[in-house]
Amino acid sequence: MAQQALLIALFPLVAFVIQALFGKKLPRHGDFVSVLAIFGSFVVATPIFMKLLTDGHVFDTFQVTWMALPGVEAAGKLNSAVNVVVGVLINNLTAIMLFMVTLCASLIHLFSTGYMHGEERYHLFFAYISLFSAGMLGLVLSDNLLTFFMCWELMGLCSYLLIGFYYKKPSAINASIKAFMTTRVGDTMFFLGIAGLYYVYGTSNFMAIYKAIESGVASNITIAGFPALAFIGFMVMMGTVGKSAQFPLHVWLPDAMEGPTPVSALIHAATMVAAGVFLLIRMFPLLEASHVVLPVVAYVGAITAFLAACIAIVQVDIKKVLAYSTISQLGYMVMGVGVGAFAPGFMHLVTHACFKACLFLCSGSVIHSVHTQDMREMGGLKSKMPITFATMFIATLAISGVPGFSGFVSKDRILGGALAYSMEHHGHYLIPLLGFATAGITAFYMFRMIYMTFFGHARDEHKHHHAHEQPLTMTIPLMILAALSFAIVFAGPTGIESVDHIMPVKWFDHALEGAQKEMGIAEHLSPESEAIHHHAHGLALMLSLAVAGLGIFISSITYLKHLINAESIKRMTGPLYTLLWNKYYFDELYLGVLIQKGLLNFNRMLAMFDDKVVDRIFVDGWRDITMVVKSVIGRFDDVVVDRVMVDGTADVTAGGGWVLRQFQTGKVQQYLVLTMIVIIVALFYANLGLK
Amino acid sequence: MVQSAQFAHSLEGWFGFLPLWGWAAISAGLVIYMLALPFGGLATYIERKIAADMQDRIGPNRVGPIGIFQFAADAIKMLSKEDFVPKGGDRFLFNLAPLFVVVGSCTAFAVLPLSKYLIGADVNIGVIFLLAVTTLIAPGLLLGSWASENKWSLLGGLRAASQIVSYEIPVALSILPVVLISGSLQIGQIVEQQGWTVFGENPATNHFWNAFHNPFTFFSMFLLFVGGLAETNRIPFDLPEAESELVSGFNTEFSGMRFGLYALGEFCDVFVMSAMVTALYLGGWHIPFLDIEKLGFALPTGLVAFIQFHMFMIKTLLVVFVVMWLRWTLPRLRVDQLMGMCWKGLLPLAFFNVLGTALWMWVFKGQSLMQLLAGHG
Amino acid sequence: MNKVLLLAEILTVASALIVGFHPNILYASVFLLFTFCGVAVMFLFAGADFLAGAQVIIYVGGVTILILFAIMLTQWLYKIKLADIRNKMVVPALLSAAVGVFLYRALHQMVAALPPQTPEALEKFTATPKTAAIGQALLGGYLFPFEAITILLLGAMVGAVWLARPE
Amino acid sequence: MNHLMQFSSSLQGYLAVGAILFSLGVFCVLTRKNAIGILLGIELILNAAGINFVAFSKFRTGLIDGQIVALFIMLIAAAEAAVALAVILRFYRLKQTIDADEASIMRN
Repeated sequence: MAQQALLIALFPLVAFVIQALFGKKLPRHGDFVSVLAIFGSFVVATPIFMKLLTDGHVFDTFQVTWMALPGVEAAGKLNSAVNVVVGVLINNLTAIMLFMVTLCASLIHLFSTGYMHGEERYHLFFAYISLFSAGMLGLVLSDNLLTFFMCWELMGLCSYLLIGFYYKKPSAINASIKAFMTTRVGDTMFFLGIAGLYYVYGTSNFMAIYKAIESGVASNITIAGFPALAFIGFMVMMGTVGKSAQFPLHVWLPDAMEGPTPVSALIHAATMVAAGVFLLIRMFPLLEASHVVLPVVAYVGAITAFLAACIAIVQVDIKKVLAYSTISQLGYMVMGVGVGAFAPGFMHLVTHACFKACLFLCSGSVIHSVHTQDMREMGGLKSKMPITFATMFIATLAISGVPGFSGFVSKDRILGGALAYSMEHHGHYLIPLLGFATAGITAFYMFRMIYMTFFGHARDEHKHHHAHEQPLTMTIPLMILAALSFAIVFAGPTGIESVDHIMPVKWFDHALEGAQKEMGIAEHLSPESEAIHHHAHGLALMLSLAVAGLGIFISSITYLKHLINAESIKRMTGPLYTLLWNKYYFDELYLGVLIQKGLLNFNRMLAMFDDKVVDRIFVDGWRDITMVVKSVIGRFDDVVVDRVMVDGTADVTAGGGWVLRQFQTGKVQQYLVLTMIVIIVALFYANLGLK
Repeated sequence: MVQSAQFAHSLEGWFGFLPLWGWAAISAGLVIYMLALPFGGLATYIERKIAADMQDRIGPNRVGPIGIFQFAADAIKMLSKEDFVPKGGDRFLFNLAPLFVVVGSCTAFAVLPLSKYLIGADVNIGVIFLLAVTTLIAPGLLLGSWASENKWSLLGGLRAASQIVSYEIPVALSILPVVLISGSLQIGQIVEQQGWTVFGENPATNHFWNAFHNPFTFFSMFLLFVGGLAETNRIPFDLPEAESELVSGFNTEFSGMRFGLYALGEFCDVFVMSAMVTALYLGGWHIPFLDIEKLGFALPTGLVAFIQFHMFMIKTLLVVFVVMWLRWTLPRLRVDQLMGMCWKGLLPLAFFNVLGTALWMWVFKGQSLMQLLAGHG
Repeated sequence: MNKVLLLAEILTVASALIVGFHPNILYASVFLLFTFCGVAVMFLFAGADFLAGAQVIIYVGGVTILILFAIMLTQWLYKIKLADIRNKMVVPALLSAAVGVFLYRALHQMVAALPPQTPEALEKFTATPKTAAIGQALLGGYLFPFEAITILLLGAMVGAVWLARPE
Repeated sequence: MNHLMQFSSSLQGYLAVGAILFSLGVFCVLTRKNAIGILLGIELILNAAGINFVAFSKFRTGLIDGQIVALFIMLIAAAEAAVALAVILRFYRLKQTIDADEASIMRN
């Protein structure tokens, strides 16, 4: 199974090669190659997922030795093998991820054939997203951090290429560079983390790491004075922070919306940014074992969720709203992992991928239709684009946490976990507080978006007039993704556990339980914490319903009924609004303070060192020494080599040549005469000798 | 198995009671008068008759019944002409040159297998001997043309020599498949191996005619034929004596008996070439599918030789007929076309055939198509 | 004890003398042809049957024709003198005669160092066909020289074509 | 006469013919002004060498190696003739003569 699973990643890779080399020459610029490839991946991934559904459990690995490294000695002495072994790991998480990613990617590929139709560099677009799909699927399939990291970087590259896809727009280029450089910070740290892992365990294989952590090996090793596990955990978390756009490295994701909308949907909502969370989930045992990292993760997630949600309120660009909501939701997932709500976190990853992809594609549909991203120029599109409206509305309900939709299930569980965490560890009240606040704000700004886009009167008559529903290739993906946004897919008809006892859907929970068992983090709750959890979940249900309802209500009276004037609130909260509008001045902080004040000065210092010390002393000094040596050697060369040896040789040769030239008459026969005389003499002596 | 060296030694044995030149003269005379001269003479008559038929004329019909003695009349006319050497020409070479041609083509008769029992000398390098002695023709044409002190002659001679030298390569390469198959250069043995009888057993070495040994030899036969045609300066390769350009080419200045020798040499060469095709590819003296020595009753050896001789002659004359037929069918080539055809057409094809035959020999363990069909081995 | 061989040797030497002394280069090359033929017969009696055939094909059919071509191309078309032998012939004659004599004497004395073959062995050697043996030797022990010579021939052919090409 | 015949079919006879051909070849090369004439002499020399090889092959070693060397000599002679004649034609085009003494641009 694991070997066949390799095909899943190989199909898009082959499609990439074909597209990159021959795409332009193929009919339709070869889009069908990419689409067929990703559908092929989907077809291969489906049986694995089906096996999970029927058996409740899948597990398979397949490994090859990539290279044999001499002398790698693990500090923890767990694995003294020096071979770098890479391979494929198929377990419950992988199966779900593979299915989700291939499904989303297939639908988005299909959507793209309509959305990108007629674009310049159409074939390259498909080449890039094929390569991206290969990277993402390879990452999911990896059974070790090394190939995981390689795929991770591959995705980063594709993200960079695709954000800058409209390379004629300066903003797109800047955004792509910003995204690449920002994630680089996290990636570097992540790589340090992998190096640390090799140092400690001598392996990066997930299963080996789980086993090692379970057996408690290397829990007291330190790296540079820090406990090794904490160091590694923190570095891995930084990788996530970069990739999943968490505070404080979240600044690149909104700008990444410069890319084509399908890219935003696929890479910057559904898959790549979720890869960071997936990393956290894969490394969860290590984070847990390090004790100190998980709370940090939880705080980072909570703060990110809240800050991003707040910014989303004031955004007027439909994609920016979705971008901030993505950051916010990612924050939820990270927070979920941080508070130990591992399963809900992963569940939110999957549900979010579906509804966020749907939202982005819907926004793409809208943008494609009205040719603007500014919500202030939209409005009243409900009748013009019924399918888009319906699907987007369903997805919005899901993200807002309305019962009966997928988002509610996962978010409610995360919030419940957060609440339980704070109740168990007294003092961490900020985490659930921020979580619930974010839930309310999310509902608010999502409905604000819906109202501004689809309801009310048309603010721009011209654009409204031209708006139209999109072709089937674009709407079918929307409908499928919207269908996946219902709670029944993951948990039950409503998503509320007490209600769903009547008609439970348990495959996801079972799968996650299996996965937790494999990773050695199966929960064995004590009776009192069981009680706390039960209590917390009940409370969380009430609270989340309440805040979601509140958010929707406020949004409705403000933007649907216009009972409250949004402008007056804006004026009322002047400084706060400005702060939010400027995204807490993060960009200015990074650019103005960190880079210009810090990094640039440091760079100048280095340049000065280079100029004054390296150039003056080393380079110029060497030059002076060389000059002295040169003059000595030059004299030697002139007198001894040139005069005596070279000229002398020439004179000798010329003299010899003069002597020999006397025989050089140019007459063949004379040469032969000489030859014959020599032969006669030789034969004469030969005759003498023979006698 | 008559070894070449033994042949030479046996010659010495014969020279016991006559001076060497006497035997040489007698044997040469015998060959020429018994075979070459009648053939050469008759060939001119036949050629004229065939030409007449093809052009819807009657042709020679005055001398003898249906003009059959025309060639004799021609010969008498030729012999009675003045022996003329052009002014400024080189008398010695002018006299010598026709002899080269006659010697070259007539010596080849020595190894032609007229029948199993009628072969001048079945030397073990027969094929090479055949190729070697016919090379004497080229210097003959070249020297004769030079000695004529005539520009047309010289151009014709140069053309003839370059043509012969060039086409010798495809010809030799077209013979090579046969050598590959039979594993011998001895013509008698090569012919012997082409026997095939439907009555009774066939020895494992015997396969049907080499032309039908495998597809490559089939094409090889045509290559040999075309190459031979060019070597004998026949139409469509008669550039050396192209009337419209060179008057009559290398033999422009020759008259009388010397011209007769040239003509004789040419016709003998055609016969030798046809006989070569017959012996190497068309089964020589074998009657197709019949071995007259294995009929169940013994025939006198003389009768066998007689029948085989006629079989050989029928085949050879059929090939000769094709040569004459082509003369009135095909237009003449240009010089560049001629050379291009040799180096760019025949030569690669000949190589292809050699390789193909080698491949066939390797794949089918030397069995011929006929043996495979008959299910031998 | 063979008249034919004696005749061939006489032919060889006589025509070689003409090659050496005849002032007309065309005659010299015609008699060179006879020398080649005589040498071929000598080969035949030395048991080199294949070599004799090759000698005729290569020298008569190839080299002589080439030489005649060259003579005619340069001397007929461009009226170059045919008779161009030098006047000073004493020194070359002495020199070459000395070389011949010394060479023969040296070889003659070397012969004594090698054991002679019995008459039966000589007879058998002469009677044995050599073609198959030469072929096997060329593709066996002499494979490398054989391949080298094929490359040499190819190079010579290409070089000759290149040299003689029109401007 | 009988003596001559015996000599002719012995090794010495072959060697004698070879030596005569060799010295005649040298003489030819030395006396001809014409480049083609020199080529004729060279062919004679090569033939002399071939005769010696073949003679030793029969009368002394009884192996065919001498014949193979003679064959190689033949092939080399053919290659040499082709190249030499091409050079001669080229030289003729350059100098309008084939006098070997004229080929002395590089003298001194």
